[in-house]
Amino acid sequence: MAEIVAAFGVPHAPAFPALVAREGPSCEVARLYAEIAKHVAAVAPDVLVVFDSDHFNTFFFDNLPTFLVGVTDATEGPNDQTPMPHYRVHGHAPLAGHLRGSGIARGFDLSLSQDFDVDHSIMVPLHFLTPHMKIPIVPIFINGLAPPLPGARRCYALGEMVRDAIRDWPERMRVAALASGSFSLEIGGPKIPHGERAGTPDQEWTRRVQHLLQHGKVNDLLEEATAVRMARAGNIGGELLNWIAMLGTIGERKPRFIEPQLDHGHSYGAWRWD
Amino acid sequence: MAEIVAAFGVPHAPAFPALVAREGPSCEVARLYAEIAKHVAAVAPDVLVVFDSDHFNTFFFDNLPTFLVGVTDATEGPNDQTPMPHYRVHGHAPLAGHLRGSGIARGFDLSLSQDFDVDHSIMVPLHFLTPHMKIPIVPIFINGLAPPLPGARRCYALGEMVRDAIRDWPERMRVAALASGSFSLEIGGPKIPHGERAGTPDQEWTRRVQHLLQHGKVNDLLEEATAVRMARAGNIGGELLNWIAMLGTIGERKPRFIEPQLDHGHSYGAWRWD
Amino acid sequence: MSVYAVNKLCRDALHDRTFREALRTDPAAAISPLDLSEDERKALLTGDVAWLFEHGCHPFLLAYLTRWDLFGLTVPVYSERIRKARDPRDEQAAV
Amino acid sequence: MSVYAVNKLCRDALHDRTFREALRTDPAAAISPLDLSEDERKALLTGDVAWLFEHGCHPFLLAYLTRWDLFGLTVPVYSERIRKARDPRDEQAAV
Ligand SMILES: [Fe+3]
Ligand SMILES: [Fe+3]
Repeated sequence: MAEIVAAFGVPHAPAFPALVAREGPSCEVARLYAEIAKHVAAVAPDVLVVFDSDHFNTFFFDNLPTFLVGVTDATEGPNDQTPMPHYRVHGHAPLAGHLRGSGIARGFDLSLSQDFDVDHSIMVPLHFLTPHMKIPIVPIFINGLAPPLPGARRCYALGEMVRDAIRDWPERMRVAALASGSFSLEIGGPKIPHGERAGTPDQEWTRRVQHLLQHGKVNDLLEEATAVRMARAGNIGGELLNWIAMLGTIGERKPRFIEPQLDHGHSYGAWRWD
Repeated sequence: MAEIVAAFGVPHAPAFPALVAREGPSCEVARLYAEIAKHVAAVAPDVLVVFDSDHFNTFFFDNLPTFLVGVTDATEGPNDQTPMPHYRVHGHAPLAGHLRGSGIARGFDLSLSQDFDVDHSIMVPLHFLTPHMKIPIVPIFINGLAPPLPGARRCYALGEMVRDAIRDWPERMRVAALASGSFSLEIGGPKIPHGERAGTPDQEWTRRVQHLLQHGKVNDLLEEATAVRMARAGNIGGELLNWIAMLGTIGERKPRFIEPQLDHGHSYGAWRWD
Repeated sequence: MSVYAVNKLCRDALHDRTFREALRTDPAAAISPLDLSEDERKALLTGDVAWLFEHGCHPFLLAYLTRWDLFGLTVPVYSERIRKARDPRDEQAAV
Repeated sequence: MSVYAVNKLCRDALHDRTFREALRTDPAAAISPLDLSEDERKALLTGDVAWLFEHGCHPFLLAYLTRWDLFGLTVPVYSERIRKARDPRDEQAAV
């Protein structure tokens, strides 16, 4: 009887909190995040399922999950020295356990964590969208950084599974999905600009993803978001998989709002049908 | 061009090394392990793919994989104070990485570890089967202890994927699969015998699994090995999943040798077709 | 997740000799820093493994406690208590 | 896996302040206990991030080294060197 009532997608650059603190509410990042926050507030979900890629802060190569569900009553962060406030946020352990169990029953090989903190990729979005930290989260981690990455269709199917499992939840509950990540971003790799440590090497891909999202062309996105294509968009380009999993929870809908920052390699989107 | 040339299944009770050291080569455990060791020696595999369930020693609830491939040049153990020699054993990182990549491409959500030690469940079998520790291993961990467990058909499919991926390996290589685990075993749960801390509550299931293995009735095994049935056989009964994944690598063959220890809840088996 | 904390206590008893000694010499003090509910704390200190099992702690890990008779849990005591626990598997089987 | 050791070194530089200071004050001594090949050790000490990248180290983690100019890796130096690395993605794209 629970249901997905909305979905959101945002970037999570660790510089954003300090940037907005410095430049104020009129800067572009502040404006775009405020737009998405307005939609989150309007929908007022009971729980946020967050699709996210950790950056080797929570999980490392000694035990690196492809997919992992965080089943906990509380987590905190950022754990990676991002210059921003430190927050504690509730998890929804019963729903998280239900999603993991449903996934395993349907052939998803989901890792489990009952004890973890999170990095900027969850805390930056929450800082802007739910700074009161009153909405419990169910974090679902997708390996978007360390190839081989899971395929786009597999991530979409993960989202579909989450949608179905939420429908099976016995209580009334309004759930929103949140995707955290970039479409084109290279950090520390050969595609960075001269004199920089990071860049967005593939504005064409950002534009294409934005276009496909805007028009609800999910199948085209799944077709085009191959491992090779995402890798060409930057070594962090696999964070698109979080958006793709989020789309799996809502299907071929068009967003009510979506706006890119093309030269930053990402978009801000809100899907609502209320 | 690589191929699976044989498969083996054994139990791994932590008491076995000390038992055999005490009672000598004529005791039942020594005799049965020697029988399997003879088959391993006859086949002389280049690599052993080991399907195993860790016992919360290598992985814990802070990051508990459903399926994990160990991609390393070397590991060691036991890491759980089992009274037995401590060994270092080579891993075959390139093959392990290939198996993991193949699995991810085929929709298996495999965790990765590049740095881990192992508990008695790998070291007890190797102690008896390859005490020289000259054969590199590729450990594939399956959650057999902490419900919800992966399904029997999913584990079988994992084994089939491993078989297919080994066929795709570019070099000639003779690979054997090794399953480690019990069919009926309860440790510390309500089904233990009076005055004991462990027992084998389901001799009927052990007999049934032994029968199905002996006659190559893999499909019946997959049908009957439900989560409920395995749990009734004891809270460690999920270790059967390692045998089922091993069967996935060889299909519906009959073993050349298989003998149960019914009152211990397990069997010793060797599948060869040379 | 305080079930997590109990499971971890059991695991740490195996892997961390210093913690194990602390559990042996002064159990209440040893578990006082842990993130446990009052019920869990009481169940541990009275060796109520049936209650802990029924509330989700893993029996494989609980059984470690008998290796060093922690919380008064000798093997016979542990066995007697856990055998009386409500077992969800019996309920599943009855469905 | 000594690629693992290099990746871990980068991660530890972020998370472990003491280790980071050691890397800053005496890099050769700080990495001497690590399980590295001679080539890796040399590449690290000379800041040869192109070589490390080409041998499998993760660039996201290597880029941490510029935060504290470890191994002489200022951002301009890092950028110049990594941009000359052989990039497997270009080869994939060409196939
Ligand atoms: Fe990111
Ligand atoms: Fe076992």
